[in-house]
Amino acid sequence: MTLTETTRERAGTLFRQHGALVVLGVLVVAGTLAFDTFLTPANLTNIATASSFLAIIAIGMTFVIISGGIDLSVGSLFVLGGVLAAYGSQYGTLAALALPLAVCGLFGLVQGVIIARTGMAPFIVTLAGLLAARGLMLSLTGEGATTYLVEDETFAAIGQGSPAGIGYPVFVTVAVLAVAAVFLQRTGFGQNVYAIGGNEDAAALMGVPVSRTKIIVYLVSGLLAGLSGALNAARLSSGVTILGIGLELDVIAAVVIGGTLLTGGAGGLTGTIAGALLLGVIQNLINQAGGLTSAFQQVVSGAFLAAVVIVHRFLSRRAAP
Amino acid sequence: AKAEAPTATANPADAQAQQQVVKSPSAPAGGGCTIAQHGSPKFDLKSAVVGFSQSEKEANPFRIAETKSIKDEAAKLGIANLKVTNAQSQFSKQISDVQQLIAQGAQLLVIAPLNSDGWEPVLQQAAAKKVPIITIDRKINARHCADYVTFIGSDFTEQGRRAADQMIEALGGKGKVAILLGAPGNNVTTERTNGFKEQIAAKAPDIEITFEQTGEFTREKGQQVTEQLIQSNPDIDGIYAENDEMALGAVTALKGAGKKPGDVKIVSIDGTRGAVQGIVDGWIYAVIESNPRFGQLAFATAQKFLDGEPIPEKVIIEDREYDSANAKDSLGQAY
Amino acid sequence: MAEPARGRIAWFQEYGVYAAVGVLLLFNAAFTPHFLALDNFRTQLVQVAPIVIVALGMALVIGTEGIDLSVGSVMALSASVIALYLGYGAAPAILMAVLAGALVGAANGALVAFVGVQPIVATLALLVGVRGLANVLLPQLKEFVNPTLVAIGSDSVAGIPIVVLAAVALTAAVAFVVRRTTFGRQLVAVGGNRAASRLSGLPVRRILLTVYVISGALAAVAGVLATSRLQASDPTSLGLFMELSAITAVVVGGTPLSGGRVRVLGTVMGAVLMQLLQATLIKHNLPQSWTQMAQAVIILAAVYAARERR
Amino acid sequence: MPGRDAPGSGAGTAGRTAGPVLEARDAVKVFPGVTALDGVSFSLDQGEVHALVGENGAGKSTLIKVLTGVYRLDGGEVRYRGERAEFGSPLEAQRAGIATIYQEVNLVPQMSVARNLLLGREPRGRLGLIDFAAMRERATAVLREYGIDVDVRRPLGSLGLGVQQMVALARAIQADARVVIMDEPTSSLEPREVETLFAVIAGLKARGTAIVYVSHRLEELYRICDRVTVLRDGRAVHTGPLAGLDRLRLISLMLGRAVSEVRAEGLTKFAGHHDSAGEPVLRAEGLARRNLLRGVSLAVRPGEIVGLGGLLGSGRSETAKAIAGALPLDEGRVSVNGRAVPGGSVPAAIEAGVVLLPEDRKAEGIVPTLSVRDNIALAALPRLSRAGIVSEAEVDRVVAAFVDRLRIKAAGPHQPAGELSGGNQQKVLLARWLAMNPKVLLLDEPTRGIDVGAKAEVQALIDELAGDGLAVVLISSDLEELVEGSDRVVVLREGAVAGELHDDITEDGIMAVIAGGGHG
Ligand SMILES: Nc1ncnc2c1ncn2[C@@H]1O[C@H](COP(=O)(O)OP(=O)(O)OP(=O)(O)O)[C@@H](O)[C@H]1O
Ligand SMILES: Nc1ncnc2c1ncn2[C@@H]1O[C@H](COP(=O)(O)OP(=O)(O)OP(=O)(O)O)[C@@H](O)[C@H]1O
Ligand SMILES: [Mg+2]
Ligand SMILES: [Mg+2]
Repeated sequence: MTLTETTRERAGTLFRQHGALVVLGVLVVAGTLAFDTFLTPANLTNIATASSFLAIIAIGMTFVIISGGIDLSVGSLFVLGGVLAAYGSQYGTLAALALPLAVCGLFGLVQGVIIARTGMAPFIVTLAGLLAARGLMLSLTGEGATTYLVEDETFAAIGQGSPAGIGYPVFVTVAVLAVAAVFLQRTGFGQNVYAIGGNEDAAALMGVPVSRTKIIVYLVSGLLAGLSGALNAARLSSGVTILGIGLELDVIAAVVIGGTLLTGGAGGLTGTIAGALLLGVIQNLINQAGGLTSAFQQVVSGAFLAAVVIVHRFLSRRAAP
Repeated sequence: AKAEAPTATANPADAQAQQQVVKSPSAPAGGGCTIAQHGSPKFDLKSAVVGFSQSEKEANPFRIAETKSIKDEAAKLGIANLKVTNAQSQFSKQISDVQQLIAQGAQLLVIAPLNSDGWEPVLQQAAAKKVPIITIDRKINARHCADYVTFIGSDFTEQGRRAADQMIEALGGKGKVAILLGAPGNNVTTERTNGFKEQIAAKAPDIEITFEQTGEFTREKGQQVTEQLIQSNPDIDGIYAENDEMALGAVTALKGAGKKPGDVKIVSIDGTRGAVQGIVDGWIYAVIESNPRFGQLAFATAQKFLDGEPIPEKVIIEDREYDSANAKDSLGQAY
Repeated sequence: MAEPARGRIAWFQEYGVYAAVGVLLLFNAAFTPHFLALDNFRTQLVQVAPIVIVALGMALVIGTEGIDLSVGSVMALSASVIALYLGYGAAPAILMAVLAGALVGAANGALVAFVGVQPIVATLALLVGVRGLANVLLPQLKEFVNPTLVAIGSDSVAGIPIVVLAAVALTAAVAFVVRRTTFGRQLVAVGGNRAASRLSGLPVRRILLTVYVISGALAAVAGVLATSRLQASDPTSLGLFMELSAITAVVVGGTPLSGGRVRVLGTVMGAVLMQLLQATLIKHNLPQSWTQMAQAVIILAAVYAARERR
Repeated sequence: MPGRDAPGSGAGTAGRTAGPVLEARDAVKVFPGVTALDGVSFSLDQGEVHALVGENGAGKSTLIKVLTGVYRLDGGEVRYRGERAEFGSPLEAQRAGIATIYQEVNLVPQMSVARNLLLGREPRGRLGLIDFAAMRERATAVLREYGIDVDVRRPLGSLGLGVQQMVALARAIQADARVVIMDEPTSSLEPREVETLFAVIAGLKARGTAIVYVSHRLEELYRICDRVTVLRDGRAVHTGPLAGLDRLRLISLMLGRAVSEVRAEGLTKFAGHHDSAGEPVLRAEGLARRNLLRGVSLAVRPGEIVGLGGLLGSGRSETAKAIAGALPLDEGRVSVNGRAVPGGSVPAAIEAGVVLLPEDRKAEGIVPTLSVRDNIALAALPRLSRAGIVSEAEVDRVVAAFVDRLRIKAAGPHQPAGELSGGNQQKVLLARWLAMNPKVLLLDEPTRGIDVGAKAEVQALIDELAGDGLAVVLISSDLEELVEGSDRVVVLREGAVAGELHDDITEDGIMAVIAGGGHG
């Protein structure tokens, strides 16, 4: 009898961590075979750029979910961040970046403090955050009637520039990913995030600063949602007010498809990125196929999502109980 | 499955009357945008790849009629390669939809935008490839000719003003009015509200707008808000609904509260068959049309552009009005 | 020493929602014109009825430590199915609608119980797909004139609207199931400790499946009622964001999201609280931005009061 | 409380001189409905091993949590090294030099062994980032010292409770602690591990570390402890040297009864050997499960208590689980009274009359949100209801009977079971199964964490049940219990039967088989 991990267990773990990548690979191959217009640089960079906004938010969400929580406010913070960035751009590049980060960061911080200090369920606290952030956004824009335009060229360039044909948002995503991955995997803070997600009481008894870790996690999520919103505003050159409704569900889907368990304590960032790309590719393929009515497209997306999680689940099922 | 028998059937004779009519081709002094100025290569519309990006699900009469008219017209003209996408009301998705259309080699883009602002990434890519863009029903805030060729659609502010005119007439210039607003953040909502309020302020200072709440363009919300409204403001005289669905919801609410047709004057915008029927039944006072059948006009404009004619910045279409005088006869023309 | 304070806290934990509803009622009685009218209360109850019914199913699901995001889409599906089968009469149409809801619930339940997908993801997939399906079946809003269905939406029995009666009856039924039946006891046990339930020989999978089926069926019933009230099937917007309203009602009503506990009357009160709040804000003609921020505050306050202290 | 402070306190920085290192004065802790600590004074001297004993629910764990900043005091004070200390969190206490192993394994099951072991003090490499290779090496080395040889990358939760307990131990003791507190550290340990632990304790003591030691196993206390404090119902009723304190006297202090009374009852555990003739009720043949079991066979006759012996990870729990249908089998069959029980299904096993009291009551036994009443009735619900509707009267009757019979100490039948002390939770679980009138009772560590009084009761109960004709399988890490209680002991090694002891069952005999000497 071996006391080490069996190969099957290991394959299971591997698949859970990288299953999204495998599915992504399969879809890309299928897409390439089926459509000539799929594997073109233009199409791929479009997918990458479009997915990067979701990916940045999903990175923050990964921290939250690994810590055993959830953040429903990110969709609202995304649109609020965009509006604030566009509004701030009239005072210069710095303001355009600082304002959304400050406000969305504050939102995340307050949510984190409430969750950590009162023990209220993250779902409900961030649901309130979702409403409050959207309410704030509406009141800033005259009930959504005013769209602030990005006045600052430098700031707009951050969203629109594309050195080597690849948009800056993609670079930002990669940078955020790199930093986040180091924090999550290689620092004490990251270990603490896993620990409180795995067993909060035990973590507290092991000396993990539970409250502080939670607060930081929601702060990070708020900051990244704000950053993503600001980047998007730069890309669109305006603070569009009708964005982000239901975005939190897409983000959660990306994270979960990426192999992070909603129960907390397990998961990682590469999967999240693959999950975000997967959603983008699915959408792209549905469009490539064309001919589907809008209603049918939704049926297909839903079925796709279900299929991905089922396949994922079966392949990652562990050998041992 | 077996559905309830349909209540009304379309009359093909109305087809002609349904088509959009241009109100202001307003060729500006500058002469409009020509293909030479724009820089797009000339191509044959029939064999070209044409992309159409719809903003919302084809689940309300307006969007259904709009998409259908584009598809029908393309079929009629023999345009074989029409690619249609639907953004399902998600603006980010619409941006990537159009970008994907461009990547797939679209030579002409017809866009029904979900929002007027925020088109920068699309405009850049289209400009790089010199793909002409025609926007329908909502405009894009961008530079004429450099960014897009033309906007074909209604003037929403004007629709609001005309609704106000109807309301003034209905109330004899005096009374309390409630507004059922559209979805917040939507350009259409903003413009239809502004036009209405401007006109009321200018023409009938005795009409007081005492209540404005969003019904989010849906029948259910229209009904719920109206139910609350008639509870707390039983003295309301008129309701301005920014689309027909909300107006019909309001009608259900009024019926439920035991009101009689005409007790509260309802004016709305769109011109769907249900609303026009509402006029016939006496529940709705008037409906300002917003005509969704863009197909013919859009492709005709595109052809003109390809032929080298100058195209104006806006092609504003003529919207009809339905009221008790013409509702019954025009029922077949409503969509 | 600290006993009286503790008592008060416990009381608030248990009855905070009721107190909040009371406060809102008093506020409205004082400051909202025409509030104290029978018709007004009828309106509020009629509007809240579908939310209550959906929230009842949601409370059961949450009791098992699950969540059902697909309820809004099930309402839409129910509306479509009604339109499709109304030709055969109201009763068969309603039956088919509820059956369709139960089927969606079964799909949710199967994903959760047998495949082992996490509830939030499983039901998210159905949230997307079922809304699409509703639209495929019925591409756009369709009005109907079926007298039975219209009557369900607008008639009253003994002065109480049928819609409200339905909600009351279903509340009583769910309360009975939770308090008195084997199934009710078992479902909270599954939510409280799944491994222990399994080792105690409870049919965990069957319980989970059943709970989701009930949630789907209840959402479909809510869809039927909402549709009959609207006198039209509207697969596009019916039930949009209903999942959030229902979850809010459940949680504001004192059922913890961590499972192992179901508060039926609290859930009803949670829904009523949110309805009254909405009504208050609308009646005072406050803009949407205010409405949303006020809701945020009330949700936080209510859940804070009812939270489990450690 | 006021004026109790010694004058000039704080001036006497008690550093290495005499005087208590850690002290509680008149500590009060109130939970809703229960006063867990009712003015407890406790003091721990440098270099001593201080036993803390008492019945289940006496307040031992609560005292420890109050001392280490998990709970805030409702009255009284905690003093550390001569000064008033108010630790805001376990972390603060840890930083101040108090290492604690809390009752129940309290680690993170999803994280790897290494991460659990080194959480908060991971070896750092360049740029201050965690060096995983170094972490693995360090963790492997540390655990080897404790006789544990595992792949430290495995999730902790995939290992048995005993290993987890050792990891928790290793984790706590690693730090340079002035005070080490252990709340029932041996409850899941094997004799071999217990010896390792005692060696560690001796080492610590030699370094001058003060140790608080909580255990229900009295013989352990007499081996290693210097002083003892007895808690009863939230009060400290005795403190003094252990040597010279008679065992009966100690028990009488814990139970609050006269020595004579205790003596009269004796330390009754098991009455002795049963008349276990006849055909076996339970027959398990060739149970096999990849990596866990390799063809275990077992037969138990009515009225017989069969002990399962073996080291940690030898497969005892797995055998029990497999028989109870909670572990799917690759091969093998289980039959009750000659009728085959379908494998891998708990309901089927229960139907056949086989029930399992699981080893990990927190994770697999108690439903913490449910009341004591609902927890007891949980498995029996279908029998206590008609047409799917629960008969409350029946439930009340059954619950009342078992609360009474097992002397379950709770604020009432409606108290959430999660709030009970460990021992009482165990009794609740026992009640849950006894309410099913089983034929075969599989008991995995039934007296783990149960106090002497309750332990005797439970043991007597097991005896009584066997006497009534039940077939019992008893798994216990307490060799004494195994020896005295079993009619027969089957020893497992590496997932297979290594030997069997019939008539002359002794601790040495069992150890010999475990070590590889070939009995039977
Ligand atoms: N978090 C809590 N909430 C409410 N009551 C509690 C809590 N923790 C402990 N208690 C109660 O306080 C009393 C003391 O419990 P404690 O856990 O300290 O006992 P113990 O002496 O450690 O028992 P055991 O030997 O079973 O571990 C018990 O009556 C218990 O029910
Ligand atoms: N000393 C050890 N070193 C490494 N792994 C171990 C050790 N002891 C146990 N394990 C792991 O724990 C797993 C399960 O052990 P488990 O506790 O269930 O066994 P057991 O025989 O029932 O012992 P007990 O119930 O007394 O803990 C084993 O499969 C093994 O992987
Ligand atoms: Mg204890
Ligand atoms: Mg074991």
